[in-house]
Amino acid sequence: ANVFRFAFQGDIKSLDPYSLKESFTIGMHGAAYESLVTRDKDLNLAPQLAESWETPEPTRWRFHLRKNVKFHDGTDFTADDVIFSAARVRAAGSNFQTNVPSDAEFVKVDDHTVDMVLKKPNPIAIFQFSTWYIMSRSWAEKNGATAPSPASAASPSYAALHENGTGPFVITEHQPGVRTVFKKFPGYWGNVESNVDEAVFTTIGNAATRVAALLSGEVDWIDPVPLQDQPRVESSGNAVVMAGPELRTVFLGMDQWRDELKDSSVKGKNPFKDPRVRQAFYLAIDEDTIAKRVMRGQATPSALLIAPSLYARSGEFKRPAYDAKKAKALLTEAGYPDGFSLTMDCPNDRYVNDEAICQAVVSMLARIGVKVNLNAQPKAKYFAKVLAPAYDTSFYLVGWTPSSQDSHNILYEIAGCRGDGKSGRGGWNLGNYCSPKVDALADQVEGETDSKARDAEIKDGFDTIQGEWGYIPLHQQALAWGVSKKVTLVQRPDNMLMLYWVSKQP
Amino acid sequence: MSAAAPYVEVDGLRRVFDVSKPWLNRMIERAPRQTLKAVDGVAFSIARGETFALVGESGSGKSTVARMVVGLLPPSGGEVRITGISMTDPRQAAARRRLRARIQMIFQDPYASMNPRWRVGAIVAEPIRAFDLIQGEAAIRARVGALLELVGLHPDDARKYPHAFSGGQRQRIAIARALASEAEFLVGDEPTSALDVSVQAQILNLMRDLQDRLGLTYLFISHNLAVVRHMATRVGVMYLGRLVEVGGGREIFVQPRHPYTRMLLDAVPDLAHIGRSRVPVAGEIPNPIDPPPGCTFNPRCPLANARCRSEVPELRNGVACHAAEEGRLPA
Amino acid sequence: MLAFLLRRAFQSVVVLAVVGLIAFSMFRFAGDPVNQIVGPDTPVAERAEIRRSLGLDDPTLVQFGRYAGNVLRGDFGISYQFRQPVAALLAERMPATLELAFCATVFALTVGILMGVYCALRRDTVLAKLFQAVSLVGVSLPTFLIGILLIFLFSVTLGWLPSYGRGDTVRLGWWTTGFLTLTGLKALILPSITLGLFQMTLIMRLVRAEMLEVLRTDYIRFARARGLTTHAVHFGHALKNTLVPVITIAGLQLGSVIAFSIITETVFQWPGMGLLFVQAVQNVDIPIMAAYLLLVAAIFVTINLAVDLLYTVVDPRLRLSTGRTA
Amino acid sequence: MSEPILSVRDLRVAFETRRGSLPAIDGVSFDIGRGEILGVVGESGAGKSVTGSAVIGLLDPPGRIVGGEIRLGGERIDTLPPERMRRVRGRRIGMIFQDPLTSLDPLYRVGEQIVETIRTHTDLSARAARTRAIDLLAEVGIPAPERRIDGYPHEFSGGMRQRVVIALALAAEPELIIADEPTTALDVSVQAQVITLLKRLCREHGTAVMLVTHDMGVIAEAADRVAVMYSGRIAEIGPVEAVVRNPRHPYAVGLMGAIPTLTQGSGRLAQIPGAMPRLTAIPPGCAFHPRCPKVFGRCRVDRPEPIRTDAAPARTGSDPASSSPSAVACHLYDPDAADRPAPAGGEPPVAFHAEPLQVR
Amino acid sequence: MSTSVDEAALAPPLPTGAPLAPEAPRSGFARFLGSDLWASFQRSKLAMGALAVTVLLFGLAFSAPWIAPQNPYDPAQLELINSNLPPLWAADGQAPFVLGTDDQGRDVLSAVLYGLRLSLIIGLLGVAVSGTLGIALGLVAGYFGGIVDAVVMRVADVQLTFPAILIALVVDGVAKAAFGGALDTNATILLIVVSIGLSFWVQYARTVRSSVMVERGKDYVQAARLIGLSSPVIMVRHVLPNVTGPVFVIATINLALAIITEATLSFLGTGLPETMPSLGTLIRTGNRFLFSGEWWIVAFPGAALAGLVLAINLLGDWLRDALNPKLQ
Ligand SMILES: Nc1ncnc2c1ncn2[C@@H]1O[C@H](COP(=O)(O)OP(=O)(O)OP(=O)(O)O)[C@@H](O)[C@H]1O
Ligand SMILES: Nc1ncnc2c1ncn2[C@@H]1O[C@H](COP(=O)(O)OP(=O)(O)OP(=O)(O)O)[C@@H](O)[C@H]1O
Ligand SMILES: [Mg+2]
Ligand SMILES: [Mg+2]
Repeated sequence: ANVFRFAFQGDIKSLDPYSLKESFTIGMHGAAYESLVTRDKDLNLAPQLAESWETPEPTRWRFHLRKNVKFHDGTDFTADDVIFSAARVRAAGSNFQTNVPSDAEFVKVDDHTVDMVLKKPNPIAIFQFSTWYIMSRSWAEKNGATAPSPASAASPSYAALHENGTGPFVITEHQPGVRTVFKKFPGYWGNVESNVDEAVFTTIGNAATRVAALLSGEVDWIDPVPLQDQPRVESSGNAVVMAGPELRTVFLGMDQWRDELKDSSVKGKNPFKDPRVRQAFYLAIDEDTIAKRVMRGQATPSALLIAPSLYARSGEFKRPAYDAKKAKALLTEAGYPDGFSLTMDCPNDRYVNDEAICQAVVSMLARIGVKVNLNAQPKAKYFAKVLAPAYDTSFYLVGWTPSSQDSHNILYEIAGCRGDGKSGRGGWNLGNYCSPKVDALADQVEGETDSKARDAEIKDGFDTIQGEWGYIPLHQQALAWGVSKKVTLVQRPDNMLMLYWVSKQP
Repeated sequence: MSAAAPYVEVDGLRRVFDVSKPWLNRMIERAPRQTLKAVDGVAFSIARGETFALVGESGSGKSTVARMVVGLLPPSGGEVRITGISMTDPRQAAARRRLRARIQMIFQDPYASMNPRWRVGAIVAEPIRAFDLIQGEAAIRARVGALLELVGLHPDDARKYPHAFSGGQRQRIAIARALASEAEFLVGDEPTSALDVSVQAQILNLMRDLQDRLGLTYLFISHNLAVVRHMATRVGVMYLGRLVEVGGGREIFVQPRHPYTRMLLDAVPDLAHIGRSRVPVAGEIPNPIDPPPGCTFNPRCPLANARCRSEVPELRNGVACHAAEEGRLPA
Repeated sequence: MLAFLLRRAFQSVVVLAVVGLIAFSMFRFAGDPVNQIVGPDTPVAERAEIRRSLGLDDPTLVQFGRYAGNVLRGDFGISYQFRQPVAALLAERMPATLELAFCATVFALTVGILMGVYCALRRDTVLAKLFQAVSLVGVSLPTFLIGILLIFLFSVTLGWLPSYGRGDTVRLGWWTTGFLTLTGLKALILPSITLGLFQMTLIMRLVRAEMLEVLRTDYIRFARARGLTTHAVHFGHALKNTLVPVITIAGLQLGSVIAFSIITETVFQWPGMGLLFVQAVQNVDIPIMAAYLLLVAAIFVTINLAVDLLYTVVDPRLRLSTGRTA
Repeated sequence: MSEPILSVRDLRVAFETRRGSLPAIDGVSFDIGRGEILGVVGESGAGKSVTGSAVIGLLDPPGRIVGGEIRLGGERIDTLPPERMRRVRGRRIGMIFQDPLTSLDPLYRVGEQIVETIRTHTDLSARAARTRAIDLLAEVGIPAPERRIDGYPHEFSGGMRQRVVIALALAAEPELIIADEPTTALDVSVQAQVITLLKRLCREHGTAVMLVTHDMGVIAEAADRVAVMYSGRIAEIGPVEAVVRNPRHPYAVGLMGAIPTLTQGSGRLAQIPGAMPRLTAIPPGCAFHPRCPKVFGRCRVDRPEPIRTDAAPARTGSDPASSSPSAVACHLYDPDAADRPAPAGGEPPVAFHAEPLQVR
Repeated sequence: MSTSVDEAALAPPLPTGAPLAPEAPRSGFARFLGSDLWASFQRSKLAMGALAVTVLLFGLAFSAPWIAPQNPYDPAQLELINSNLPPLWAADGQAPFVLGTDDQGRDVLSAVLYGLRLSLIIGLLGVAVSGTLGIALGLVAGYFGGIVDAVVMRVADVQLTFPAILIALVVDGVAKAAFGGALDTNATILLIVVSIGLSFWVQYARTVRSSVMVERGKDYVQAARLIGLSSPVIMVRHVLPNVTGPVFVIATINLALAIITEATLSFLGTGLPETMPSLGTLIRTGNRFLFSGEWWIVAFPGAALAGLVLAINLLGDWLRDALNPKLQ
């Protein structure tokens, strides 16, 4: 059998396709599960379980479902499954609630036709459908998996350990944290590009071990290849580094919400509420050097919170030049001639060289007198600290890929005012940067169907953020897959490995 | 002190050790609680200036008696009185504290009886400081020097550590320490059995000289009958925790009455009898946990009869033996 | 013997109970477990409901009692990270760790004893000195560095041995074994050496020291005086006596091999309990941590008991439990 | 006297230590005849055990023989290769150590240890060896040997253990037994039993014995001849009667006087002042001279050689010890020594005074 | 009756064998120089070498702030431009970075010196904590015996169940979860020290306890009891000094172990932050550059750690042999 072995630094945490929104896991689910609408090798929307769709009215989307599709348990795929999945994906406990518009109502027209009825027009309503996988209603009901695994469950969810999709691969073995085995599904409806009979996934957390496994030919694919090891992989002769721009933008956020900064030498006020301080921070960070040294040239410095490929007019934005002197002056002007101290939160196993970036930031800020106490932690602890409900951070680093591949997501999730927490906006606006203007623009953009006007509104929004120094964008990191020369596959900028595009010389 | 009031009186002294297995074992194996009568009803007295010796085979309870006499081990029964002061009576605690300084012990292994990390000067001075006998460092040092000279060492030796001395010298230091606290009663538990004969002679002579000069009273323990013969004014013979014969030094050695005493004396090789084979007595000392009934010596005794196997003989006229009482002793 | 076993069993239960209590009280100190269970966007009311349903509002002792009861029934709770019963997770990972620990121990014991005996018998040879020096280097470098250097040498540069994982395993009931396949056996080599190196050094030094002591004893002199062959003296008498104290230490070490395996497992991505534990620590997955600690304690206690029994097999003096041994 | 079983000539043993080479044995010569028991006495550290170990070839490193020769039944054994020497041990020379508890391997049954020894030296089958082991145990007076043979050493009492050790030493019927303080750890009553046993067995088997001990009493009872050692040399050697009743060497005189006896009353003991020198500081000349009451000029310079005292004067050049059972190493008895204080007569030339501690 | 020596005119001392050279009073150090320990030390070239290395490394570590070219803990001194420079002697080496720089432009030499200092401080403090705890508990257990002893020893058994890293991991994990980001570097150091202290005390306690039980039965303790000294006084004045030898040996070996443990914790991600690296942190960081050819980032800290631990171990070994009377 032609076996493809691959290793990732993290794990496929759960097989339930609605439980965790994480690129690699979603990609892996994509081998076994399928969605109505998928994205092709260039990230364009493409039909999958829906052979075609149309919008008879602006608020009605009609999907014509593919016939003769079978789930892995042998049952047929029908409109009931779509309606069931639409309900399940928006149920409590799902991590993908926003993938399907919350106001959408799904109506069965016949066994192979489904309508989605919206309350108001939405041009991007199906943009996130590619990661909404369709599950079998009968299977879920039979196995008590009709709801996404609830957090407080005292017994494990069946769906977390078992899979029943329509995709080209069947997951025959899944040991959480250890290995997962995919086998070709003989009853698949379509033709599969992949010539792989079996794919074995292993988690290898330790970077050195992971690289060693690739170099010694024990695995055919690894992700990520640490930046410093890329030359070595390239020169090894049996593997190459597939590098490419990633959609994720890495940026720094500042707490503009609390009245007194946590864990800081400044008492009684919050320096970040002063735009001059934010500007000083922005100007003090020499992103070019970070990209060159820390990222070894494998990063694109960015002036925006979105990747250039996702926004047509991104070329119009420029990063203000590094200027430590001016930064220092701004600080003095703001009343901090001797700087101040604060704590920075940073993950150390989430993004490429994340901790090293933070360290570089710390030493650059030290030069304008700002003493940063760096608190670098594994992602699990980091996110538990900085995300809702505590938002326990003063200064932090995160990376963001708009799941809709669209700028609205940035204006809404990253730059939207959190308010009292009920606005729904700003879920990832950890420092609560807040500009009513941006909120208004985001609403406008959501309903705007004219793409030119839409782009202008977006530009207005981004200009506002930059003008108020709301965030400090750093760069788009590069993807770095280590791939055996025996293997051909497709690397999409969303960093998902799709098994059905993998081929290996036997 | 009149001759009627002995210096040391030991009365019905008993000591029982619990040697049972742990509780759980006893429960499971249904084994009873086991006790070992190390000392069983021992009584004797020592007059001032006298040397009383205890002899007996290993395990007969000599050391246990000694440790009870000096108060290192509480007796299970009976009493020890020294100059009339009880070593156990709580009402006489204050008097006993004063008495402490006058009772000292010399141990078998002189090296083990000294803290190897202490200098000889500190070792000898320790009782002086503990009992607060002399004030002032200089005075203490002078006294230590004098004590070392007394036992035949040089005052400068006070600066050395015990390991720098030979066995005999160490035992001298131990004696100097015992004397440091104005002791008048010394208990020696085999004080020379770790030493060579020639060194033993030095120490035995020293002990006797000190006794003559300072009027010391000794309780002297040894398993070497010849040494006991040399040192003792009176001798007690112990067997399995009991005193089987007590008497004046000469008496015991010239006219032993108890068969055990006779056996012991017969077993001693003597320079006087070159080439003579001894008549070894059969058997070894029985297990003290499970002693034979009646007279504990009966399994090894050539004179044992039915009474000996059932009835424990009392110590009368200095001997605890049915045969002696019944006049069955051969000449 | 029965009494001995009973007493030890009782002590073991006490030890386990204490470990359990410690493990349990970590729930208290590690903060609110609910935060570890739910996502960031869970409303306060739902959190309270979860807390109530998990019984976290009860007094500590009640919680401990319930926990102990659950543990006795084999229920160790649900992992926060994996949302799966901890018992199942550990059971799945246990064969990997035990096989690794077994191989590492066998390696440490055989090589350690051989080298120790050699160093004691030929204490002044160059080779003996070399063994001692090299063994010290083994304890002077952190295990993880040794592991990575081994990978670098044997996997990447020479390409002889795998760098991660267990290779192919065969399932025998619930147990998975790597002993039955070639890849499985090869995969065991590097991790076993890495894990066993430290213990090997200890055992070697212990054997050497003990053997030197034993060689000085009277019964060895007497054995020589009886004209026994050198071989009989060294291996029949000296080594056997040396092993008595070595067994205890080796037993203690065996327990720590299992605990130490967390580092080796991390380096070699060995899918065992140690790896699970490290992830649990990083993710504050307390049910896993607690269960792992309990399990290690149980294994340790069992090994200790086995060592004590072995002891009595080797040393006849210990078979008599009466007070009258001379 | 016929050809001796053991013949030691001018034996020298040194310990190489960091403080230099220490001469533990310095020119020791003696013979033991067939069936003879030679007692070796002397203070602790005199070199008794080292002599025994040297004879059986078991000196602990860093000790080694640096001179002299040892012959067993005429054959030189100190130069034998290790493997051949091993076959001499146990087979031709047996050994008994002081402490019977520590002499036996605690992990093996008594029978296993005896059978092991027998089978190492003979071709007996395991069954035959076991039968022989039971016989041996019976011979040394262990009751119910067929049952006790399967016991472990710790199940035996001290006296019993020493009997087992003796049985082991006799297992291969050696010509010579070296007994290093075989009774020191035992009670007097048991001691008497063991010594009597040893004597009987040796007489019956014609085995020669080198009996090392502290205890003059034991020597007096058991030995035919006695060697008094001091600081690595033999001070005096001769028949027991002569040495005990009429010692000549001042050290032997002191030693005999220091021994308390049952018959003697409670007078003072004679005492030799001071202590034996350490190996690191052996005085020049006669090692005993700093303690000797009869010391004279030559003692401080010249080391005294053994002088025959029983038969014809030894100055004829013949080896003093080979044919003569008696010798003393003291200048007092050297007819050539002009300045010696008193002639050697029938009376002991020296006497130690049991002087009381003087009170000034 | 009293023996007054003043009035008792004494005979001249009996001859006592070899004449006693009157010893001049000497200081403790002079005594050490004259002792067997020192003599055995002088004979052992290995021990001397080990001591030289140890002293050198201690010296370097504790003078780091004065001799290091850079303060690697001060972020303002790090220039990203200088990152990943090889050692001076390599082709691209650059002054003043003698041993090269790491990925943050940190001077490796300075980092090693400061890291050494931090590792040593943790090791020494860890040993101090575990030693104090262990000796105290061992004394109490050995002295009081009975139920106290049983309790202490059962606790020790439980403790033995968990090797150092497990305890450290758990303590660290729980503390971090409890205090979150509030832990600064000093608190982290304290945490590691406490973890090490908690996991290493058993050995001391067991050793001290068994020594105390042996010493307690010795005649010199009986002699002291006879004088009427109270048991605590006897324990402290008589027994304690006699158990220091083995304790010292354990302490040496444990110092080495503690340093390794800290390094291992670093590897598992619970050690010191990368901004304030110990040797362990440096090795963990440098590990990442092992395959990429930037060997100097791991090699020099690794060599420093191995050298230090090896030297201390050798010293401990020698000490163990030298203090073992049976081996002399
Ligand atoms: N602490 C103890 N616990 C249990 N049994 C003891 C204890 N101390 C002494 N014994 C027992 O008491 C008996 C008498 O012991 P003791 O030490 O008094 O004998 P001894 O006559 O001094 O013997 P030795 O000549 O060997 O010194 C022995 O059987 C001994 O085993
Ligand atoms: N292994 C050794 N290293 C150094 N010196 C030694 C060694 N063994 C013995 N000696 C020395 O050799 C001398 C003779 O020792 P030996 O054991 O023969 O004395 P001994 O007469 O048997 O004394 P004891 O009566 O105490 O057994 C002693 O001074 C002793 O210190
Ligand atoms: Mg006694
Ligand atoms: Mg000897």
